[in-house]
Amino acid sequence: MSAAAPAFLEVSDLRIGFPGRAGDVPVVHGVDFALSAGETLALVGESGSGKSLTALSLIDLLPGGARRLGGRIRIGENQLDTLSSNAIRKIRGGEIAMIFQDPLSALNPAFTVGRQLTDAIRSHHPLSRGAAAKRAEELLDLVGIPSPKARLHSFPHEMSGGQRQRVAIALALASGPKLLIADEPTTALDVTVQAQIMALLARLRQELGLAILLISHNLDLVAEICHRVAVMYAGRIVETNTVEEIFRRPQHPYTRMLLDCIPRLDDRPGPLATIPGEPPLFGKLPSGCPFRPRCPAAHERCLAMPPAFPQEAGQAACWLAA
Amino acid sequence: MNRLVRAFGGPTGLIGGAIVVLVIAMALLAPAISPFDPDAVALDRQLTPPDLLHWFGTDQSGRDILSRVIWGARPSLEIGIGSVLVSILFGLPLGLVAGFNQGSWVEQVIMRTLDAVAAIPTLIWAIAVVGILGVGVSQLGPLAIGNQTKVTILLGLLYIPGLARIIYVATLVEAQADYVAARRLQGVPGWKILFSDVLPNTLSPVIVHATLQIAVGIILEAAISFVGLGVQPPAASWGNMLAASRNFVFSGEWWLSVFPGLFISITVIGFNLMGDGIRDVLDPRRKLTMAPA
Amino acid sequence: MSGFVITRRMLMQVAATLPAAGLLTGFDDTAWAQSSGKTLTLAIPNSPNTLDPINAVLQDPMVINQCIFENLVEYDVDGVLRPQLARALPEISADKLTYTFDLRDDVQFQNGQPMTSEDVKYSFESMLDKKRNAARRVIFEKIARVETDGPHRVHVILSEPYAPWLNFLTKYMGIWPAGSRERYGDDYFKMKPVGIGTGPGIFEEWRPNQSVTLKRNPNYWDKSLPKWERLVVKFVPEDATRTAYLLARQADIIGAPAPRDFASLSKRSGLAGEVRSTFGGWSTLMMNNAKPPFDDINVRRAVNWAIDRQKLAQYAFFGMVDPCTLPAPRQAWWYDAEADGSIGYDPEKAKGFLAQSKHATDAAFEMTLPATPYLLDLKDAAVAIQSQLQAVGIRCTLKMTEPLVALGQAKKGELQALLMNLTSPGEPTYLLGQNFTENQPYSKVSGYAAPEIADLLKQAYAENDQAALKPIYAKILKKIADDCPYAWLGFLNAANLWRGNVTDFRVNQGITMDVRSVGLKA
Amino acid sequence: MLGFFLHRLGFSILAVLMISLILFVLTAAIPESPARIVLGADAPEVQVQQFEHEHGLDRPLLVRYGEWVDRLALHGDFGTSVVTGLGMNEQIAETLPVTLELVIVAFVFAVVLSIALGTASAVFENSWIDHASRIFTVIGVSVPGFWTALILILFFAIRIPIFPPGGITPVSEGLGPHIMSLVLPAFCLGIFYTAVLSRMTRSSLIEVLGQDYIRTARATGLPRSLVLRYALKNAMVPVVTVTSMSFGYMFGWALIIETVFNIAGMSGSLLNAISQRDYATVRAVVFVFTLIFLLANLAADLLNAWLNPRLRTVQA
Repeated sequence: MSAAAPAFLEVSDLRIGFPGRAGDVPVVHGVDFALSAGETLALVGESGSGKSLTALSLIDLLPGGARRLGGRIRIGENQLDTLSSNAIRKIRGGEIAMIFQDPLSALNPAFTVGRQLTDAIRSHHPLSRGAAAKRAEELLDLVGIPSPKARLHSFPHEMSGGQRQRVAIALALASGPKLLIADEPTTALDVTVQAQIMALLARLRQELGLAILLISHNLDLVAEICHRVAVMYAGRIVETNTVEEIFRRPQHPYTRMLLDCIPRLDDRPGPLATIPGEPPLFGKLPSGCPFRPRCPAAHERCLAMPPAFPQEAGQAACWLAA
Repeated sequence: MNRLVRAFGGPTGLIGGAIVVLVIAMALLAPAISPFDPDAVALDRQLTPPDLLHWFGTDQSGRDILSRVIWGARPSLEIGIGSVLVSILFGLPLGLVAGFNQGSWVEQVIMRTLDAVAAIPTLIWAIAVVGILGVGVSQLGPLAIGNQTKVTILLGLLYIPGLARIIYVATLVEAQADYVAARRLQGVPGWKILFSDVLPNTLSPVIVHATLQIAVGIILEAAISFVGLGVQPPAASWGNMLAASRNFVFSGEWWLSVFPGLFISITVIGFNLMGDGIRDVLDPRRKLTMAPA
Repeated sequence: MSGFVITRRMLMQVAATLPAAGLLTGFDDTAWAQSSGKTLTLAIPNSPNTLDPINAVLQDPMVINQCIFENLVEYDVDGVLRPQLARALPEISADKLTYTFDLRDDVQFQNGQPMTSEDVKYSFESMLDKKRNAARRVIFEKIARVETDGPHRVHVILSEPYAPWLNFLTKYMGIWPAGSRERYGDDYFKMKPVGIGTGPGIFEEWRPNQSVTLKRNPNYWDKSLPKWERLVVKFVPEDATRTAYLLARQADIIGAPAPRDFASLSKRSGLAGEVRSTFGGWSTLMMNNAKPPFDDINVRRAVNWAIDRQKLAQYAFFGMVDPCTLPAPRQAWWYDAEADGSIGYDPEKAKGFLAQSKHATDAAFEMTLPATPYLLDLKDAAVAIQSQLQAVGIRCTLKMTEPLVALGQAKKGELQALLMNLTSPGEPTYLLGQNFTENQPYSKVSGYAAPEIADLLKQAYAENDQAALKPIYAKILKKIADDCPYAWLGFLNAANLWRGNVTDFRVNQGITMDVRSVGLKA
Repeated sequence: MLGFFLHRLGFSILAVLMISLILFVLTAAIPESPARIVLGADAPEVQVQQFEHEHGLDRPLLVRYGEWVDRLALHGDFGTSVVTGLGMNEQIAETLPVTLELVIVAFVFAVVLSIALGTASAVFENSWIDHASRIFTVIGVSVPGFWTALILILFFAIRIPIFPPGGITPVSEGLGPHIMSLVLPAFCLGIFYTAVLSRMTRSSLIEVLGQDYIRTARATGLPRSLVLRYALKNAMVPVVTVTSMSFGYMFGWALIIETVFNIAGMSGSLLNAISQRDYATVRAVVFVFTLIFLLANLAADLLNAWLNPRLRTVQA
């Protein structure tokens, strides 16, 4: 990690759990990472790895029942865990914003795009309706929506998928956030549109100096715009490194297998590689290394927990990498 | 026990089911369990407050209110359940045929007609039509139709649109399922697919709707009897017992109005809880079925 | 929010009255109270079908047309005949055919036009006009003609002696200006008879099924009356609700109070009540003698002996009916103890009669009764009768029908039995004639017509003297007791409840309320 | 939007025509001639025929139906009751406002309370307020309003006389007494629908609150109240249909409640007409109720189109 600039976001020992019959069932087991302005970090993992929960916990939007069991989250000057929910609301959308997977369901079907944008803008800035509408128009322009003024009066269902995701991004930018969390922002889109959206995110990062936390299961996509990658498995970060290093020298067997799953143009035709087995269920982790049951390189040592979780680039939570 | 709870969609559903079973048992066993003849007049025992002999007291004719409440369950349930059966008898084929012939004129004719009939406010029409036909026995050709039958059929007819629409929607979904297309490709005739494949899959929402509709029907029966157009005295029904109790509100004979009302309420709560429970089991997505009337 | 403020205030008022209160207290200072000042408000069960006295059917709303229209003579609340628009009771010629009335000369119609003998002559002639088909024409049919004798004297000439006609005037007749029916049309009399009566109240407004309002007639001939500025007659069919109106001061006087509540309410402070026996209200089971099982006299006798009238009066009517076995109430001058005692309650005797009949094993019938109460609710009585008949082996099913419908069917002779309250103008001939002589409105209901009764009635029509009439009636009652065409339960009592500030009100033996001289204390 | 409106309006007009025909046949094709009702059962046949001719009762049913529709549609005139001789328009004008006021008060009460209850229940799902309101809704949909009315009269009008036990005190007697007299009837009429609607609001809102766009709204940092408004507008889509139908249905229950409280509204007109076998009035009253019901449904369609913009384009 480039230690020069102080990180804008710093997460340490973040633990998240669901309430169960016999106390809380932890699903995120102490996650640490940091992110600076203008930087893009990808959290990569299969569904159920805890990457989305980690992201949601940053803006205090954990779904039904889930709650933070411990750890610290610092955003800019603010220590999130010490703030009231009202103060968090100000930070949410103010300092951090988030875009989601399905742009259709992420936009309110009952309100026009303009209304949703101006409401968001006015929730953070004391602007008149007119001024907010002007700002909304600028935002739509910024995210590359043609004839933005007219589009203010459109309803989400009147737009294409790509346009909706652009609107969602505009909505996220409405308050001028410093950190943008993008949770699988392109999964629901056509392949051609996916690239456009990723390009847009890259451009915004540059133009606005945004820090972007990209949540994805798709390493390929990550390679296009990210600086660093953190690979999550079963509620833990198992490996962190720069994109280049991850692709060049994956340390963790899981990372390696993820990379094998990416289809390549230069590949010989043949069946795509898949990762055998299923990720472990919440609360039912195997003893020792959680990846042990699916790991092709597992041996006796793996019955014990790997010695360290990666605190620094290039480390991996694996006996093999230690 | 746990399985029983689950079958009723949770403890409240089970409570509802238990109430319904008890009320139906009470109605069926009325001759055995009612302590007195419900119609036995004993003028010198009139308006006795509840005591050890008459647990719910007696009415203005000295009739035992507990016995009348027990017997009064019969017309309530008969009308409540009977009207739903009538609506299923007509609504089921209509909804199935309309849903299975999506896009054809058959669907249009059936559904538009039902939509129009759905615009008939149930209670007002029930009251008006019974009022017009009269509360006496009506002669329809060779058939003599008593007032209770009249009310049952009438309510049943008025329920048809609601029920048919539910079946229609369920059929639409089923008819578009891949397996139906597959069966068609196999050359299975349409009616056969309709009855052997589609029908069983539409029954869940029907059962839920029917249970909740019975609850509504019991209240409607009471209301119609309350204005004197339903079950005719001296036969006991919860509705006409309430109607008669109105004359004793001022003089303070509370037991005349309290007990029949309580039994209506508990029975209807039973059917509602049971319906909710069954829905949770059979049809968990449709959380919004609710039959107002 | 103002509703909430009021609630609190009222709660405090209620709290203040609570210590003294059991049931039914605390009404005295409540803010929704309505009747005040000079508006007299009545609550009665039935809406009128018309305001035209010659077609009016129901007794209780007649209070309205009796305040609008008046007659030569009237039956007062005690059942005594007294002059109204005439100066005195008529002079009757020796042949009992000519009645001569001297009219008051100070009477004006409500439109200011003075009343003369021409108006009286016109009134009778228009009522008797066959084309008009007045419901009450039948009972005045024996009037041959009316002759004027100067502006203030009329002679009414009968075709045969018929004394009762005077008694029928109050309920079924009125005096209106000459030519008025042609000028305004009959619907005007029916719907909004403004200016055409001589009474103390001028028609103001009719809100269907709700109320009729009359305003004070400033030119009323009795200058001391009326004491009210407005008379509002509300139609409130439910017994309990009428009581509620009285308690909530939404009515000053109510008719037909709920029998069950009457005793306790009339003793309440701030309220008053009275029950009086009437001479004209039959509560009776009308049996169709032409249809089985009542085609056998022994079944009719069995029914008569099976009914426990005392018990019915006490438990089903709560004292609102005076039990009697024949159409003669105990208090009436034509009561005959011997005839009355010849029928009684004895189930064994009833069984005996039934056993002698041809329907000994299959005596069953359908009893029709009014679905909405007329004068007094009969449903509970019907249920009790049903069980009393059951006890002697006569099966009976109950069928509820609207009163007018039931009467219509009964008059066609279609019903087996009808349990009904019938009313008449407080004298015996009217109902007897209508029910038990040929070609009368009710003769098909019973299917029983005894020539002997017709003859006796004819004798009675020719008599004006009670002493002379009594033996005639004794014979009639004897005949009825022998033949048992109906089973009488008793005579209806008239009862009212009123608020303490009502003055000069008395319960009318003629059932219909008389409020012409009633006032209100401030 | 206009297309959608015309489509719904067209359907409503068709429905009115169809229902009115059923209604007319039901009320006009009764075997007993109104002439017999008016003139009495023993009136001579000649007189009956004359009466029928005078009132046009001897013409074919369809002709009479056409005439009835024509007079109603072009002049808004229900005509005069043959039986009572009273104009039906006046009678309706007299009684409808009473019923309308009762229903509207009860409706507003039910809608406001149910949205509040349903929202509280959904927002604080599984809290004590949710449990309490769910118990209330089950009881509310099960206990017949007219029984509640009897019990409330017994306790709050007679034992503790806070409210008048019957009738609506006219406004001329003061606004306070007028409002007091509306409390019990409106409560008894509204409580069932409060339960139905709050239950629907709750489940619909819970569903909506779980939607992605609500997460978005919260992620963009909208204030709680605004998030709730975003959710409610969507949650109301299914509720509105039932709400408006409830408005129509309430008129039916208003009949019963009016009977209990002896309120001189439309119920009196209908029940009296039934007992007098005045079928023309029955027809007029039922038609008015049906029309209100249809209008309420039409209003629901329009309101839904506003709440749910997708409907406007899809169905037009």
